[in-house]
Amino acid sequence: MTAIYSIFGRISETIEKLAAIHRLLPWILAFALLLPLPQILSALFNDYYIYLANKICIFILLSVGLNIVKGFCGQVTVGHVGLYAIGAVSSALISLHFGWSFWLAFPIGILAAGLAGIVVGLPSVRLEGAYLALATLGLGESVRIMIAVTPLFGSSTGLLSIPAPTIGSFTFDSYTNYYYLVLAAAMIGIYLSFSILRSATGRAFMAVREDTVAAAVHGVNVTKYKLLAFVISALYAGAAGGLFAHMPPGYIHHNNFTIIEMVTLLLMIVLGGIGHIWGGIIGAIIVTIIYDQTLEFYFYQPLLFGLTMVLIVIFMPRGIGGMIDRYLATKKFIASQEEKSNAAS
Amino acid sequence: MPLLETVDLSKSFGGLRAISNLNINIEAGSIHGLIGPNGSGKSTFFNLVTGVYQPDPGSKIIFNGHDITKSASHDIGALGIARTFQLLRLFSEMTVLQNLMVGYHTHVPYGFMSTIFNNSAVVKKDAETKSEMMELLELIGMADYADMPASELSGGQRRLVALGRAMAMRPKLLMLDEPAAGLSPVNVDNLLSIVMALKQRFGLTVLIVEHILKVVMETCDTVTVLDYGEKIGEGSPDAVKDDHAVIEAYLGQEMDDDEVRKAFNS
Amino acid sequence: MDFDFSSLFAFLLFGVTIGVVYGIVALGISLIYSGLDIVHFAHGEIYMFGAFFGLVFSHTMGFPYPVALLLAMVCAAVLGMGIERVFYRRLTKGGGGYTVAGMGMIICGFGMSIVLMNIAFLIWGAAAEPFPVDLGMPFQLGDITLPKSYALTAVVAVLLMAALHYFLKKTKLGLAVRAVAANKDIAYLMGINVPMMISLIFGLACGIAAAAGVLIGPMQSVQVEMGYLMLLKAFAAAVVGGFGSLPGAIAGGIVVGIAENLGAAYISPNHKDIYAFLLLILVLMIKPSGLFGIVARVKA
Amino acid sequence: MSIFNKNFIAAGMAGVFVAGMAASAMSADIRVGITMRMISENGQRYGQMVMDEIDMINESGGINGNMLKATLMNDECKSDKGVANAIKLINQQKVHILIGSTCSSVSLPIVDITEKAGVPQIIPHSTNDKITKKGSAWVFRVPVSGRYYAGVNAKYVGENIGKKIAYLCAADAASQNDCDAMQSQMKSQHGADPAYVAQVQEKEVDFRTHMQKIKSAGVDGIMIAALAETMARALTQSYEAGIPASVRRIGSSSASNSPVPSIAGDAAKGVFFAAAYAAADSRPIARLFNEMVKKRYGVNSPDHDFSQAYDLVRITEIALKNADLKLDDENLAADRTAIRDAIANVKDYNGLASGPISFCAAATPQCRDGNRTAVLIAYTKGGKDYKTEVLARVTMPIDFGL
Repeated sequence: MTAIYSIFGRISETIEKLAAIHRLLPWILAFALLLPLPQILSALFNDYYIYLANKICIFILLSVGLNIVKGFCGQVTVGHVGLYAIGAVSSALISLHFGWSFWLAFPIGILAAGLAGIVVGLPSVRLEGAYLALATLGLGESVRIMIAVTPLFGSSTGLLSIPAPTIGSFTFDSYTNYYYLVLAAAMIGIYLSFSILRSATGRAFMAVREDTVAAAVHGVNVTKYKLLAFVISALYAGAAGGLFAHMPPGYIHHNNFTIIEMVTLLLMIVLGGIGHIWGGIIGAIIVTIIYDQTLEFYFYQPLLFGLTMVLIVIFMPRGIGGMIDRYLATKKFIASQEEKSNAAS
Repeated sequence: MPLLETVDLSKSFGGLRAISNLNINIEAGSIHGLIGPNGSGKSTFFNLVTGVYQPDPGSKIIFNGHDITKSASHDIGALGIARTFQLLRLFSEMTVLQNLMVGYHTHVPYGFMSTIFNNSAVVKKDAETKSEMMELLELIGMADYADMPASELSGGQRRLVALGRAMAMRPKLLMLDEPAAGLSPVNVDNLLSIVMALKQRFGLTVLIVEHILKVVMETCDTVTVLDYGEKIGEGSPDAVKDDHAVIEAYLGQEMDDDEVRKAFNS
Repeated sequence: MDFDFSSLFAFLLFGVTIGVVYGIVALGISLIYSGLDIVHFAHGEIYMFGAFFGLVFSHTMGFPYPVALLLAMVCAAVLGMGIERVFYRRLTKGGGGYTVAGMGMIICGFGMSIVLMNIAFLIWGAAAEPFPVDLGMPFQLGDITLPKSYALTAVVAVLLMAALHYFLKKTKLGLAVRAVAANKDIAYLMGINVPMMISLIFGLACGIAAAAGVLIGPMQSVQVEMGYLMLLKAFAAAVVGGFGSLPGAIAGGIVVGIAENLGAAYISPNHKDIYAFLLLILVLMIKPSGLFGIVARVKA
Repeated sequence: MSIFNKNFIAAGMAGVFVAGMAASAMSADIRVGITMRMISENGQRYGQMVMDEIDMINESGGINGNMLKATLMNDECKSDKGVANAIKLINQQKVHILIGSTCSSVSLPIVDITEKAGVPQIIPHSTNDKITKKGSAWVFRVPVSGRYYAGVNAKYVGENIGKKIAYLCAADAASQNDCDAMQSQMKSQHGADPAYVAQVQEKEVDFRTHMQKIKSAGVDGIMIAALAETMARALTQSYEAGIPASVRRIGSSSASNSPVPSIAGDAAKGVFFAAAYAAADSRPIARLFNEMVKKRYGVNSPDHDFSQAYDLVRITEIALKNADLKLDDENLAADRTAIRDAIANVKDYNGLASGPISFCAAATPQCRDGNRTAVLIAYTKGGKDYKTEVLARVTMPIDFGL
């Protein structure tokens, strides 16, 4: 266990050192390191794991976005899959009906989700806690039902043959090729989440989470930041949706956006560490991998997931991210104390 | 011209009138005390001025020439009114430094968009803010605890952080809601000296609500006495001390002069 | 479609009869909320368990329907108390008393709902089970046929509400429950066994949910997945009636039932389930204290 | 156009059951991947049947001496899970042939995956037209396509019941497809517009508003297109609403699933529908099959999803026998192609399906919707021990409904 902790400690130290040289350096390095992942996976295992890597990148976008609104801004939303669905369906529809390229459809899908994010966020201005959860649950489920009953949105058959993105003659139609796209998107998403959350905006989010009155008195426009958090998370969800829709085989169906998906997302951020900057990322990776490894126990798998969620909330409310943080903080504290005693002696 | 002026300030909760027709002028550069028994409307007054509550129609609050009667809390904060809370309301999951940086929020020199498009400038400016906040922490003697979560501090330290967070707003008017409550006498003196130092350094106007009368008597230039939401006395501490109405409202009638003197000086 | 009053009356009647069931489930949700400040997201699964208990008692064991109803209520109550005792209590205590800001409790409720659903799946399988109960010939109201099971549901709903009202307002135990709901610390100081009262509240609410499950069994058959949609409708009912208000829950259920039936009849049948959500969201946005304004305290 | 030529086929299947040839000198595994919806009890049984039949092939010596190695996965009728399963089976298990899926909405995206990967896919249950219309050269459908069902149903309804039909359609892919096709067939065959149409949720529980409206519309028949449990509820509620038995209830193809009569009870009586297999079939092979299903899975009258799962294994067996397989890593792609071509060469397979199943090489619906014979069935008794009767058996023209 300590070994794992110290690895994380090492990693975070290295990242800090690299960032000191240039703030983009760790990102570029990480991107370069992750770029040949499909080839490595293909050589070590098989092509299925490339598909899984694609899935992880999309889930990272989703859970990082959810963590912003839920973990950092403290708004209890359970309608996130609705925004994901809106992003997916609008991007898919635009490229199917108007024949526009992915590069136009995808941003429009993100924008559509962002607009929907305002709608989902509006209740947050008046409501808190459980009421907000109910309102967002209703909105998310309404989106799914709208998709399920409207033939234009795919209805029962779903939207078929959504074209894969292309650049010139290069087509993102295999999972290896698509990986480059989703990896870039996920890296940009993570990078942006870091810059947002480590800036005044992120601090304002946390202040709103901790105490709305105190935040307002200290000059934080609570309404604005709540809505901003919802919109940012919606943009993330929209991006994830668009990428999911255009991922081969280019098919979306309303049962990809049910409450089960929402629970999986919740599990990701709860396990990774709710309100932890790495929480969504750690959660998305671990949950996707565990999910895949337990596929054979299909009758017990949801039970396992639900139980994990309950137990984590009860016994490990800060998730894995929080545990690592605590370890690092303790270590730092011990080091500083030792330093002090050394200086004294 | 007073820095803060309230005209016929009233607030009712249901049928209960918590504040009625209150006219208070707080002169720039002064330390103004607000005293009164429990439930006399002191905290309500704070909440009205900082926009946490909306005053009843007909009220008017003017700060530094701006009518802030209907302004939102965050706008009032941006105009230069900072306050602390009786129950502190620190951002307990955030570190001490982060608490202060939230206080600095209205002065943050970049917008949301630049966090996305010009991150390097943001990082630079955040570093500047950080060192500024560290200076402030030095002033209040909390620099060692900068990276500690606020929830892990002792009561006295938490009060200092709350003060620091309010000061980070670079206010013109600092409103302290029972800053000394629950502190030991040594800590009270420490806190008061810090407040005085801050006042000198930043040219503050200070409004103090306090139960420990000694604090008010020793530091304030002017004292306003509230009872049942109405002003029953105002003047210099010495004048107020001798005002019979005040003593009655505040301490009941059965006290003789010696006991009164004791109460005000302890 | 031509407008005729007979049809309108039928739609209203359908709305009321299904709405009462929403109302019964909402009753339990409201009870838990007003008593414990918990929004119980696994309540739909308790309702589903209740329905299965009823099925087991009435069909497998051969008890008469009313006895099966009571037994199912008791079993679900025990189940609910167990869940509260083992899981939720740690959380509510960890969160500083029984007022929980929401996040942990809501996530825990979601997890619990998945757990319960899959336990039921492992026990009873996914297939819908018929739950035929012979109550005799249906009522004939002019052009409209109303099976007796619907009438029975309405009667039981009123009885449950009345019994709950009597219990809370007229008995000593009920007074203790109300004291706990109002302020746990003070209730504790007054010598009330707070943990026990909390178990009682939870048990009552779960028993009521089970009653709804057993009642709806004959109309819609019993299925592992039946809880989720019912939960959403019951939430809508509870919110419309004023969250935390007991008479409001039943009234809210009826409003939701009527709204979705009229919506399906006159606006668009495709979007039937959305009407309940729309109502939920509208009420939350415009008047969070509920349509009837019965509730005094809105806890946000 | 006489499509009601009532060709009762009583061909035996002895040839099919002949055990494989003696084991060849070198034997390897033929890998079979299966993804099916296994969340319902019957869903699990269908999966189990495929596995059991494959085991029996292995017990009797395998295929040309090669053993079948099957991997069964659950897709829960969710397209993203089905896609993940298919990719996992194709890349990780390196299957030679993929069987799946139950739900049309899952089979649809898998068609693209198998086409790109070059893996033969054989579909056990999905009826949605679009699956074969996609033009993949790798997909084969064992069940009857939705387009044929609609034609048979519409013909019978228009001639024997009436033209004023109300439709209740659930929002799952198969039911929606059945419902839409039926409406367009009623229009084209009889010029009849629907008397009432409503789309309901996949798992709707309260149909009384619709039933009241249908009742006041005074229709000749009600088409209820939904998955089994939803349909059963709708049937029960149609009687509760007081719609008389003289108004015939028409089911979509999932009406053949046993939950319909067992949940709906008496309300199932008189419901008729088109399916691929009738348990009331009098052919010896059907009698044997019914016996076997009852013994193995405790199901009284197997629905057509059982027979389709069975036929699918038999067709796969025939194709694998005829294919020239190398079964080593280098020749995986060649083996897959060989299996595909062997399936395309299956002609006039006479199994449990009511008519012969034939495939051909072209990547068109004509070639890939191999089963064109629908049988019209009505329930004569509901409840757990339900009974059915065969009204008619129809083989549709190959181009029908395109």
